[in-house]
Amino acid sequence: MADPLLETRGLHRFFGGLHAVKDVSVAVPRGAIKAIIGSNGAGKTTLFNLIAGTIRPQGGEVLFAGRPITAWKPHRVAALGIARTFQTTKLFPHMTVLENVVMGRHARARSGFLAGMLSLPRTWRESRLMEAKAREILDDLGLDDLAGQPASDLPFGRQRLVEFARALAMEPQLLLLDEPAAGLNIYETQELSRLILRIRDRGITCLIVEHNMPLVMTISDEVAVLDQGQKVAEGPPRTIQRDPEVIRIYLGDDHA
Amino acid sequence: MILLRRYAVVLVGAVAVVLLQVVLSAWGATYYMTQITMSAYYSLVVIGLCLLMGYAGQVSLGHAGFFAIGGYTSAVLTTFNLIAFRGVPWVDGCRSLGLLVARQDLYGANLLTVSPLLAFLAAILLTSLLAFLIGLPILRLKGHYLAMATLGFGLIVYRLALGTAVLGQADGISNVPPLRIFEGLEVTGRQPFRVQNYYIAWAAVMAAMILGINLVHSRAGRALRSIHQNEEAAHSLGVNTYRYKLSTFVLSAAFAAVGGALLTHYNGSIGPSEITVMKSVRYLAICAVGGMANLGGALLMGILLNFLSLRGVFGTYDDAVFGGILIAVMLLSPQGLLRMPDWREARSFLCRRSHG
Amino acid sequence: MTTRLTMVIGTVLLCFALVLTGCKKQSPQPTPVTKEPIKIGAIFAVTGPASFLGAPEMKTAEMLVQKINKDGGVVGRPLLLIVKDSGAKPENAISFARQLMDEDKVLAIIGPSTSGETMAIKNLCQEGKTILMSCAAAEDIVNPVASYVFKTPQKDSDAARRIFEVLKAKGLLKVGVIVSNAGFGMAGKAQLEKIAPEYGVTIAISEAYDKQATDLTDVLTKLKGKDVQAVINWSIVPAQGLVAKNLKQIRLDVPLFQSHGFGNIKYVQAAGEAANGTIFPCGRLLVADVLPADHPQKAVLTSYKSEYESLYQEDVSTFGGHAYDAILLLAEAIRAAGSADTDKVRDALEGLQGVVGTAGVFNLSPTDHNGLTMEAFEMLTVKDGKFAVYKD
Amino acid sequence: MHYAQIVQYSLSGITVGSIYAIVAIGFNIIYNTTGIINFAQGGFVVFGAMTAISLSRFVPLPVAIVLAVLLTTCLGGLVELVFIRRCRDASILRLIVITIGVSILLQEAMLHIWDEKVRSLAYFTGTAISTVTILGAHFSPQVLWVLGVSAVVVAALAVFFRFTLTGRAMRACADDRMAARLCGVSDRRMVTFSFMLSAGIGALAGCVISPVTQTQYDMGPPLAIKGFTVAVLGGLGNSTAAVVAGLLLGLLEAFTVSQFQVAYKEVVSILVLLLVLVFRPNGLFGGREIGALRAS
Repeated sequence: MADPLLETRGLHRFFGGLHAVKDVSVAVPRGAIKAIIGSNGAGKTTLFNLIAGTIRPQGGEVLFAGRPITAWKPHRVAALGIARTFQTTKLFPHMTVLENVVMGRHARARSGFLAGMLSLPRTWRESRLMEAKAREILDDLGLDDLAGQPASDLPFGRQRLVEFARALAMEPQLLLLDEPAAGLNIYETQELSRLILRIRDRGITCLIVEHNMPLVMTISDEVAVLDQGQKVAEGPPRTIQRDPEVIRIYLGDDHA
Repeated sequence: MILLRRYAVVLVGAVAVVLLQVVLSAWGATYYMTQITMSAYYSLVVIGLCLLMGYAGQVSLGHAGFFAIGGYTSAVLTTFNLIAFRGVPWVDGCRSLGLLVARQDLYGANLLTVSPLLAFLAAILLTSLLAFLIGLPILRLKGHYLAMATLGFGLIVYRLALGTAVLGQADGISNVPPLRIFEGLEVTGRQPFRVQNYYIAWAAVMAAMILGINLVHSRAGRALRSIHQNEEAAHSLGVNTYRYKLSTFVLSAAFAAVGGALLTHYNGSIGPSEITVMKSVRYLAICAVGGMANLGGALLMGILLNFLSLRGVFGTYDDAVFGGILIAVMLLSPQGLLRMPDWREARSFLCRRSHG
Repeated sequence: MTTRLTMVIGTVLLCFALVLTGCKKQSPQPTPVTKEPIKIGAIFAVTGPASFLGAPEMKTAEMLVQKINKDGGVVGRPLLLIVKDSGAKPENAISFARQLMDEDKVLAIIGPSTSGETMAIKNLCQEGKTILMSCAAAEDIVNPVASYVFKTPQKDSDAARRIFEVLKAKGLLKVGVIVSNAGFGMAGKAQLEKIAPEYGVTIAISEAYDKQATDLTDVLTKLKGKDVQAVINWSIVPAQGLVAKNLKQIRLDVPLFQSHGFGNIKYVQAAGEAANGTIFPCGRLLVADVLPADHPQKAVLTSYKSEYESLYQEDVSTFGGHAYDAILLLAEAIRAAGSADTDKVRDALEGLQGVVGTAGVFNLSPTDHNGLTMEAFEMLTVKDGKFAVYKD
Repeated sequence: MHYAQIVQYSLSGITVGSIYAIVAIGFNIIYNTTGIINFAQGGFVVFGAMTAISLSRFVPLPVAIVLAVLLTTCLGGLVELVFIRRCRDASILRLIVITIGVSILLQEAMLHIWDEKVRSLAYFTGTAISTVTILGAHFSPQVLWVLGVSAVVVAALAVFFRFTLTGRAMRACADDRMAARLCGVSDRRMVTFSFMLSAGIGALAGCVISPVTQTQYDMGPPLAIKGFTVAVLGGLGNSTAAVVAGLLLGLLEAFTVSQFQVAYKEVVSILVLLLVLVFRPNGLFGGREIGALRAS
């Protein structure tokens, strides 16, 4: 696969004695949906945090569009066009839905500290633009009616959607989804899978960490399997489903 | 409408200020303005602190330090006598440029010192610079560790002021000249200038308020609030959290410096008692009583509580009453005495456990 | 929206109403005498770091004013004392001074307790033409002389001279000086360093310790390292007790000299056995009982001592005496001037001669706004937990 | 420097350090169970000493101290019940503000109960002038008492937290309140208890150091600040580390004095603290991960 959008090469990360991520190399092709599966504590979220810059790797490197971004601070990573959602949704509880999504535009706006203090005309224009864009996205996800509500008042499913909206507001090239289906009911999950596909079709590459097998198998173009911090298998869903190693991990040795 | 709503506090404040002046003048009780003016300068610190703690969510137990750096810088520059250096070319040069001014003190001694206006600017710049240098390392700390670091900073400033001869040691610096902004308008405690200074002080406060309000409602302000509500998320959205914290820290320090310098010129002196931990604590506490992320509340409380203690209303029970108010508010109405529309903010700050 | 506006306005107005009433209540009610009273302001550090000065000063001032009023006041008018607690904060002292001058229109201000506060309001009073009777020791309060500013405590320089005299007599010419970093200490340090050469005494080392110090063995060790022949400690803070103790504890067996700030039996008690043998110059208040009956100060001192101690059930200290003298001098001046006109009283003050106070016999003049000489000091020492006159 | 002098400086450093340490221990107990830094700790110390001093006029010294400790323990419990319990799960900042408020109230109360004058408890052994001599350097026997008591307290705490049920329960609360609650531990009672415990230890500290430091109503905050400094220096929550850090700080200050003006003693020590905070944000002995969790 020629020039992957995101690539990790031999990432390492220890926590105390625990080897959370061990020599993991994965590549995410442009415009694809790639899923990373694995049992709890397999190091999936750690891998995400290593990519997003929340924690620094102790070895290996991360490449985005061929350019090394290893151990960049999250805000720089975000500025490159890498958006993420969190396993437990991390909205700004005391901002309205709209404000939350507007926050997503932050990296795409300029006006700084002083300009804000003096409230120069351009800051006004800019914030109007940010807001317009945010509303657009809310409409697109059918959240427009919630715009004015404080995020903390929303039901869980909605919150997740808002987090999506916030991520999309960044107009990212790559979207990192950490267990997007966790805690969603069956209908919400279906809605979600449709949404993810739609996002992909817009040319936004997605990297998903997910437990929900059916979801993964239906939407993803490629799957990588982590176990105890190591990559044990990689390939299209079909082959992964038949991979004895994977089956052993998921169903125990006797099925192998 | 939005604008009206946004600047309501300032408008109301301005009206109240003028009303008060009229009432007091009519009543022939203009002397109350002395303490109101002083309180106004103190509340400049509180406004800055409110931005730092209420919005950016960073604790500071050292803001008296910045207040003092501002005050002391201005005081030293305007009292340090260069008369001995007369004839030294650069001194005369500065003098001809108007950077230095000659005057006589009450006892007829000739003084040649830096011009107050210049000293004032220097004070603000120096304080901002120091705030930047201090903030650079310590704003990486969180919670109690940040509290300790800022506390430590305050202590260091205190010790330096007490130990250094040029800073007057225990006696501080007196005989600080008035700050003449232009002919006929000067920051001084002299009685004839009372009303004038009342308005100068309030002008400064209102300016600070407007800047603060603008900031809060700007992109930067939103970013600050986001840092405060969920730092990790904010960071992942491209908010350079560290940079924003630092900017706010410097800004609040600058506000403190303005207050310190102006008050020093107004009082004609400054002493180490301005740098005690208790002072820093007072600022922080007033901010909390005002409702943390609530500029209006902070301002009102800043004026009120400082005014009361400057009047010595509670006599020897001053600190006791202060502590009482503090606890009462924290326990009974954590979001401050006056609930402003953004009380959710305040509550979010006061009720969310910052751990984990 | 509107509710918010009204609420804010409401709060503001309400608060200020509250404050104003509060302030009205604040100023004490004049004693029921037909003649309109003479207002005297007082700024003392009743609480805070210098409370051991301010508290006795306030108590003394209130006691004395009551006494004067009982005896029919001055020139037929009662005195009205308005006390403010500055907590030893110059900024508060400034605020209070302006208050007393502008709204209470006081004739004079007694205090403040510390030199820092005094220096902060010296010019204020000078410009505001209000008499200031400082209870702080620092020399530069009355030098340069500001025509409206006086001070009652003895001169630091005189205290220093008394100490050096003894040192010279004992042939202890290499001394270590430690002072508290409060105003009193720093002023004393300056004087000691200035005067030492006159007596051929060399100050091997001089250090300032924190006024709230809880242990001084480290700095004393430093002195020990310079093997000094005597230690002079100049402070008013409780740490003086520590000096005595730590000195003995680290076996720095040289005589300890204290300043006139040692004039409080509490410090002796705090230091316990360690205090014995301490030598210090002091007003005669502490040894009033052992003074010869014909001593000019005997009467004043004993009466003040007995009255204070019976009224407040605590040992008298020289600090209270400073407030006593301030009011005494003022009353004398008013009598001499025959009216409470500021300038007349001021002139009268400068003319006062031979007024016997607790600190000594005051002879004021236009050039000397303190009026005490070295005679005001007696060299005292501590014998088994009690003050006694020092004899060598 | 002459070696006897070095020893002398070390001793005075240890004297001061042991005082810092024993105050810091009180901080850690509360911090461990609640994550609160109790700025009123200094108040407890002074209150304990003051009570003991007043009582020692009527009853023998040991009795006075025991009574004082008991009284202060009750005070600690009271403070928790009245002020802290109402705002559980409050932000660090609110807690800081409240405990500061409490310390102000305590101090003012003490000013008006006792007065502004300085007092001091009788030396436990010997008098103000009796000294112990080591290697040609001298110090007061009381220092040994302070050190001894700190050591005993630390040991006792270690045993208490490791081997007693209550101790374990308190540790559980420290690690994870929710879990502790699920295990049937009444975390409320644990919090109250931790306040009583640290108040008691504070009082004990106050009594032991009183002969050395003397006691005045307003010496609480400075003590608290030093205690806090030391607690942070050692790494919040670790009492043994606190003792070590305390002694280190004391020694540092002592030797600073030997080289610089005494006036700048604290400047140096605080600078060192700041450096430590910058380079080891969780204190000298604090583990990074734990510290990170605690701090954020």
